[in-house]
Amino acid sequence: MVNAIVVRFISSLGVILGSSVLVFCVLYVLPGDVVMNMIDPSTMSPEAIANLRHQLGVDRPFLEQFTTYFGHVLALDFGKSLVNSEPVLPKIMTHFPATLALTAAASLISVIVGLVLGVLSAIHRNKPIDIIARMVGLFGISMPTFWSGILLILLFSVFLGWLPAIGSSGWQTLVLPAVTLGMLGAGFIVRMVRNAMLEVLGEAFITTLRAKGLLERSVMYRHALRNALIPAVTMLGILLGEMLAGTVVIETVFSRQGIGRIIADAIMAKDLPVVQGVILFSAIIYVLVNLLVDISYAYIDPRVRRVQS
Amino acid sequence: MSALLSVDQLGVEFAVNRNVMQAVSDISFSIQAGEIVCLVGESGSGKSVTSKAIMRLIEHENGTITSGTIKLGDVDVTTLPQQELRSLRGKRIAMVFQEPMAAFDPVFTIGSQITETIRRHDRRITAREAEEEAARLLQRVGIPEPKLRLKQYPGELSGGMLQRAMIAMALSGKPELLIADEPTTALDVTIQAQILQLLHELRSEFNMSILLITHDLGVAAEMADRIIVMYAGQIVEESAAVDLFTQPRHPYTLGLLRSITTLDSDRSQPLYAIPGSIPGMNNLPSGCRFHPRCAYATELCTREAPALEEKGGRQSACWYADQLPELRDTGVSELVSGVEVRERPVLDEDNSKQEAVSLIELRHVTKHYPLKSSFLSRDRKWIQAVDDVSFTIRKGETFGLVGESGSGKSTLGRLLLHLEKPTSGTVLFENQDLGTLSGSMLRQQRKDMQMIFQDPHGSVDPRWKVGDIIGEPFAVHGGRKGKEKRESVETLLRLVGLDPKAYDRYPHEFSGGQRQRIGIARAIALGPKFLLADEAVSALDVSVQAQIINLLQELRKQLDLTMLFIGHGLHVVRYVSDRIGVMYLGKLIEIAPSEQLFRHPAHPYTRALVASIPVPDPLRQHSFQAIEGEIPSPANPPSGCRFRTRCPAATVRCAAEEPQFREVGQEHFVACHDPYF
Amino acid sequence: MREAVNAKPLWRIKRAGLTIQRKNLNLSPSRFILYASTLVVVFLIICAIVPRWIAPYMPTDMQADQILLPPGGAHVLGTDYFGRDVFSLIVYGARESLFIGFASVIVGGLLGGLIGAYAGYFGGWTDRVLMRLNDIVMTVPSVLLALAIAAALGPGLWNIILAVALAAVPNYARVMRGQILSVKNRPFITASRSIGATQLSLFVKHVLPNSLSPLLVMAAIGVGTSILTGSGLSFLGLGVLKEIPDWGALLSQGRGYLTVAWWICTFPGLAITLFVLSINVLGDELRDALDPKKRQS
Amino acid sequence: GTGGSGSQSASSASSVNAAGNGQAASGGELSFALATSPDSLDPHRSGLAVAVRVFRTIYDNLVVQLPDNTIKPWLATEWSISPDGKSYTFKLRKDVKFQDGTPFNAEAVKYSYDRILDPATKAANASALLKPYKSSEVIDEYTIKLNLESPSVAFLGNLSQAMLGIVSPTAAKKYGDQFGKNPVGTGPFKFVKWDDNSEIKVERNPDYNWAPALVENKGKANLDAITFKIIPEEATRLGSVQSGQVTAAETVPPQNIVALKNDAKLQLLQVNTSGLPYTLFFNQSRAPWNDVKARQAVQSAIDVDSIVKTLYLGTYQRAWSPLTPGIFGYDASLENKIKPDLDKANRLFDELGWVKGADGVREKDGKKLTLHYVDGSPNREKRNDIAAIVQQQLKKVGVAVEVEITKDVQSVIYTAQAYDLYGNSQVNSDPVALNSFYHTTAPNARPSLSHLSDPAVDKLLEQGVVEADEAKRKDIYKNVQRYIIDNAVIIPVYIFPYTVAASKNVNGIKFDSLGYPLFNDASILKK
Ligand SMILES: Nc1ncnc2c1ncn2[C@@H]1O[C@H](COP(=O)(O)OP(=O)(O)OP(=O)(O)O)[C@@H](O)[C@H]1O
Ligand SMILES: Nc1ncnc2c1ncn2[C@@H]1O[C@H](COP(=O)(O)OP(=O)(O)OP(=O)(O)O)[C@@H](O)[C@H]1O
Ligand SMILES: [Mg+2]
Ligand SMILES: [Mg+2]
Repeated sequence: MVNAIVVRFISSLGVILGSSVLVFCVLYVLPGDVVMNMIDPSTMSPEAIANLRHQLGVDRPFLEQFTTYFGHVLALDFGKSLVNSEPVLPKIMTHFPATLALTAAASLISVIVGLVLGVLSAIHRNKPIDIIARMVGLFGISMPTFWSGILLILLFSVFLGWLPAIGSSGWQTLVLPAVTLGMLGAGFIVRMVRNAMLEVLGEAFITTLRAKGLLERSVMYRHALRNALIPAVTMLGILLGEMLAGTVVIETVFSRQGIGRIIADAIMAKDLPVVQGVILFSAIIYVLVNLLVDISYAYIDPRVRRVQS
Repeated sequence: MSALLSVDQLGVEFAVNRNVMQAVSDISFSIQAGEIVCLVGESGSGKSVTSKAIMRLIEHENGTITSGTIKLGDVDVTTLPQQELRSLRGKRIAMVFQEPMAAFDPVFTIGSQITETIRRHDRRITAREAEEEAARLLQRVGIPEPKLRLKQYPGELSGGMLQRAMIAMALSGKPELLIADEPTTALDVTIQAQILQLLHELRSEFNMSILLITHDLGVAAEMADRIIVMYAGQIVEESAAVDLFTQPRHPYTLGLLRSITTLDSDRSQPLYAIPGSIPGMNNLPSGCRFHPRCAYATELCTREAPALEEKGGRQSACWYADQLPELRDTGVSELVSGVEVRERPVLDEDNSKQEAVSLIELRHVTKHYPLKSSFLSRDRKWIQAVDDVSFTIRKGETFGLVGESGSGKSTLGRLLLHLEKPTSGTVLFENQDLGTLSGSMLRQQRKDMQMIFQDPHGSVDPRWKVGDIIGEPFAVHGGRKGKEKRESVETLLRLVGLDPKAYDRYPHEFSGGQRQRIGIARAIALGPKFLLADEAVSALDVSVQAQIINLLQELRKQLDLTMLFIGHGLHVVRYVSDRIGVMYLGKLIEIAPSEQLFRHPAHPYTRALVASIPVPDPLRQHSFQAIEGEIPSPANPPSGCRFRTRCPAATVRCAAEEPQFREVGQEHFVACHDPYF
Repeated sequence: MREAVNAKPLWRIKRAGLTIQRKNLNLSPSRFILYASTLVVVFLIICAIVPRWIAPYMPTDMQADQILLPPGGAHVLGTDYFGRDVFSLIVYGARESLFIGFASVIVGGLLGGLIGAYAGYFGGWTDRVLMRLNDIVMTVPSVLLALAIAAALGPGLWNIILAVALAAVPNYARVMRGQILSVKNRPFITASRSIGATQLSLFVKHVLPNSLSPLLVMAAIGVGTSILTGSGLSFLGLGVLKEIPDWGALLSQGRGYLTVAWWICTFPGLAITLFVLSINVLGDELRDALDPKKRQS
Repeated sequence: GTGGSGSQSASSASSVNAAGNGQAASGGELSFALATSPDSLDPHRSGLAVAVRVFRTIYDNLVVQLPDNTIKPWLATEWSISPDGKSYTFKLRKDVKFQDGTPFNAEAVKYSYDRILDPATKAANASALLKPYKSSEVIDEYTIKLNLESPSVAFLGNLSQAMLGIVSPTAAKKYGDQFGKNPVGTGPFKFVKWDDNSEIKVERNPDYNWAPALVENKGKANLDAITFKIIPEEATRLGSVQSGQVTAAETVPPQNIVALKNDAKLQLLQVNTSGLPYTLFFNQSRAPWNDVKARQAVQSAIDVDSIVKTLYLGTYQRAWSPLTPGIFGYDASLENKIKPDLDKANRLFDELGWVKGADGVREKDGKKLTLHYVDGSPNREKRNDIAAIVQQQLKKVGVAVEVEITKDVQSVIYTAQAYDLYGNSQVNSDPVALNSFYHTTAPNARPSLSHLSDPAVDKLLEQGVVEADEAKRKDIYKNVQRYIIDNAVIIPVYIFPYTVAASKNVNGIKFDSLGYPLFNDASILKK
């Protein structure tokens, strides 16, 4: 088991390296350059600009830039921002906790809401509860987050004054953004859990459990749900990518710290070291979480454990 | 003596897409304490529904009990509040299901699932005590190392073991009534014998009543005190086992009994088959539900349904119950009038032996599958699915292949058709090495070798029309198109006994037996020389089985086919095959002419196999000659003779040395150091 | 015969062998939501094709003296800050929005589906390489990828579509591959192979049609998420400025007026939500109608 | 219509939020929501206006410019200019020290200005402002002489700009290129922390005693601390000041200004920025816009009044000249001179031979009359919306406007120069700012935004830089302004008012001549 995890991790490293290459290439072909984003070109002479560009090393040929870049990646050297020379790693480190908190809280909300609605909906299949639960889930999928976020701010901060609109310290500031982001995930999880539950409820062993005289509650939650969790957990692994991406918008709307905030700016400013750092980081997180998901399978589902060992 | 369970006028309905469907109606029967009652009948006849209704489990599947009462002792189960119902389930009535693998929750250990049941019904028991109790129960049902097994997950045990564990779990509440719904259907014959033996013992030990549901009359004959026959949601006959087998009082029972292929079935005669198929529950015929298939039906039968009436301690629902002939008196010809089967030719045995040329020859064919392994572990494990098998199939003969699940029969079949490449060894078809053929040549060659699959549902594309499915070979081999194709397909449909109108319909609109006919029509479309039938009738009901076998025999004669017939219903294989090969764990261990193999099995395994077959004759008191133990894993087979771990006659030599295949009689080969002979 | 035989195919996509049975559409009054969804989608499609028939004004009509009028009167859904009629904007915007939704799903679904199908069906090293690449792309969150692509290609309708589509490719590929893997070993595939069918015809005639339904459901969700991703790009300032804005752009432009003139962005928002909701309801229905299991029950 | 209907609070250059009904009290913490994040707090390095708002609390300059454009002492007590205008000698205050304890002296001034010249600093806008600075000489501890390459009348004014603030040499050396994250100046507040993308906190500098004439409170600030919160999303920024989570928030969108004025809890501060207004530049190197008639046709076809009224709901003033009203040399006579006149526009195009085709677009020699209008993203100050309206207005006279909204304005405008019309504005203190937009550029250098090349204009602009006589200088710039408008070189659109929504209990926030907020006098009333 431990071996399997190590192996998975090592093979993931390849994926992470691959994604850093991808990032480099994508950014390389991006038009515009970092220098133009640092200055007001109407006030600076072309020579000065060329000079600055040279200092930053963005005027060298592709291959040369790539090898330097890749060398740094291998050395785990995150480098400095081209725009303001700020070291990237500490920058990510300061932003990361807030993003982590946000995605974690949002995942939690997704999972709780998704599970509750999904289970209700499966148990009361085709009854009004089911239809309502599915609609709520779909609503989560179909509202642009920047819009639902602003609506939440207006309702809960401005009119009701219950929760802060902005900030990234304290649980109160986490509520609105996490709900906004969580609703998105919840929508997907509801669908997933509902289908999985329906499938499990059709399995023969459910009849066995009932035939043993078990309480309906324990049939549903102890047995059926645990079986249905597997696809839901998989979903969560995939959703995490979406959530990380969702932070770009959410963190802007709620003015939170977070890597979503830096990445959008950095991409547009072609601030390669920052973009690379963030993507590398989120790739690592993505890989780690999916690893975690795989490990948690083994806890939920012994069948998987056997294949791995 | 008052009955332990009495069911009276039970009717069950299901809500299906806002329609109601009456699944069973007017079900009345009772079970005495300590009695084994068998519920028999073909697929869809309502056996499971009846059994689930007894515990009111159908309520969870959109079903409702619409009429009648179910009484367990003095308790009226039909009106019991949920709370009390739950404490009755698993405590006074317990249940065992067909697929042991599917009946356990895969994500909990066996132990936790058993202790859960124990503690559900007796809150005072501590977790520890429950665990000890569970271990005791496992011990009782014959599972070695029970403590260890408790910690294992369902997926880690074999089917036979799981079924034992299931029985242990059912026993945990010390039930008065055990309902077993096809508890052995998914198991191999040798394991089936073990389980049936166990049930017998348990009955006498605990004085339990058992309601055993089966479609295998052999099983019923061996187990039952009393037998209830169901047809299309109703009971058609009920009587003591012996009476039922000797003097059936319903034409359906009579038909069922006659459809069974036994060791005594005359290979030169076509099998008896009840014509037609079971009606769907939503288009039942008027009057007696069996009348469209009944040779004795009269106008009365089409009008009015006969009630289940008691006569001389047995019940039957037939207007003419008394006039039915004795089973032993009936000539076949009288009964088969409804079926279109021609006589099967008597094989000219001398001829086939001397002159027959080989059509297919296997030389040291081996197939190893890699076992999924982690990246790091260097040594790859292999499943030895087929190991060094050589034999020949002669032109015109039917070669039977038997063996328990996982012994490599299907794999061998696939290798033979070159649907997979063997790991080593060669397959010759008409003396041509299939392994050397190019892709397109091989595809050409496929015209001559066709296959019929076990699963009539899975083997046809659900999105294709029947006509296109059967016509696919024409399309593939650039043959007939358009009208010509349609005509050919319609001819084929007629040939396999289907309505040509089926052309434009979809597979799901057909019953299992009909779908199998579709599969057969496709297989013979191009007039192949060789036909592989891999468990082609295993999934079908007895009455349909007989129809399909007759059809195959008929086609074989007409089209001059050579066949490889894989099956686990040994009587059926005996009936169709000229010679039979027996496989065990990837090895071919015995080949003999069909009669010879059954009369004088030379290998201990073959012998055990033959002995394990339940015989549908309650008079022939059976001593379960079950061989002990489980089939070892093909990834890690025993050294020497692979059967030695279960062989009653194993010696030291068997472990050390692999037995060679040798001839022990005319055409009779066996791989055993000291065969019975 | 055990199963009902009276179900007539409602329509057939003959090539793919996809058949939808009338009874599976499960038409009954309680399926109000289904009707409503169909109505919404049909209406919006009409809007997209012939907006002139429905919109009372030209969406480019900027009437400086009619800005920020609340709903009611001459302007059912009010006017925006340019003095344009919001209802007409939504009607005309349907074309772009639906186009973004459908086109990106078609592009992404086709590409992803093909990659997944190829990898799943042929296996071997191509499979490994493709799936590794897939993993790599998947580690980069889709919006970021879309962001980068949109930034790289510059704004423009097709670029947005491409950005959204490419970002979705790995998901489609993964689902498709999984489905192909499960279908390709079903007995009827072996059956056709044993007849001598070529790889290609097996793939096209059997494997593909039987693998499509999860992809269809995903596509239904995808239509919605594409529009949302598109609007997210508008929000981040990577959208396109067109004479007739799509819903995402309307929403994103109008969000600053939420407290002053709520109708400007609320109605386009509702249009998106309603559309996504409806298309998903239809998608689910389509899956049920295509599911052979459901067909048999 | 009559332009600049800004009859509200928008005063010319400086504005104070009137004290409420409470007493100014010492103490309290102000939170101020910024619309974007500063990239760096190194004044020499950052060129962003948002950064300047923070610089003003941390750094001081040698001189200060008052709303009437006069230059007054700040860190310098007095100064003299050499007759050739090429060297400036400053006497410095002796009681000043940096927030890190480093004494303020001539060395520090020299270090600061030389630092801007040093390429390693990667200075951007600061180096442009410092032009034509060459070197400096420390005369004694508190006297310094700055040498210029060439004379410049604007030089002194530029020294008042925050980007030429004086930095602590100790800190700048210590932190190197991380100085922007650890800023140290002599200002009224000292830097505490910067949570990236979240907030920047500064606290009162207790030793402060050298405030400029611009503010009343010459000593230390009233406020204990200021937290600049970074809230990019407009609705959120406004929501957080409405919900009381922050005390003040900058750049209130026009549509909310009206509503805010009726808000019992909030007050609105507004000040017009100075420099170049938001102006649409024709690219004169592209046909047909090299022809004055074509430009004039567009000038007459665009109804700027309608645009400004529709989009800014009367909260922004319309611009008439290449300069904003507050700045030195502004020519008020240009106001209300240009009126929308579609007939004239049509006539001019007809004269040029552009005739309307079937689709309503004018054509000539088989070529459609198109105008490539480039604007940046995001939709800052509703500039994209201006493009949308211009597109519709020009459609009426048969011009097909292609609008390109791009994140990467720099490449499109400065590298490819692929535009016919592009809008820009600049905050500045002196009309010399015109030079970089309208002066002919060197043959190998990048052309100006207008691509204007007229020796007469060049000459005027060159004179403007050196002309010491105020009256003459004014005339020079008036001529330039008239020339630019008469030749339709540009279309001025609006003057950007810097707006702040603040809680009613805040008072004393002031603005400098460029419209940047000053917090020396600010205080929060305790209720
Ligand atoms: N949950 C259900 N919903 C609807 N119909 C059902 C349900 N369960 C059973 N039926 C129908 O009731 C009839 C009897 O089914 P039942 O399972 O009792 O047959 P069976 O005799 O056990 O057959 P088999 O040998 O195949 O197990 C069948 O027509 C079946 O389709
Ligand atoms: N494609 C495959 N990959 C790996 N292992 C396989 C594969 N096919 C078969 N096996 C293994 O090979 C062994 C023989 O399988 P096979 O299906 O030939 O048995 P069988 O005799 O047909 O059994 P049954 O009666 O259950 O059909 C089994 O252990 C099976 O798990
Ligand atoms: Mg059953
Ligand atoms: Mg098999």
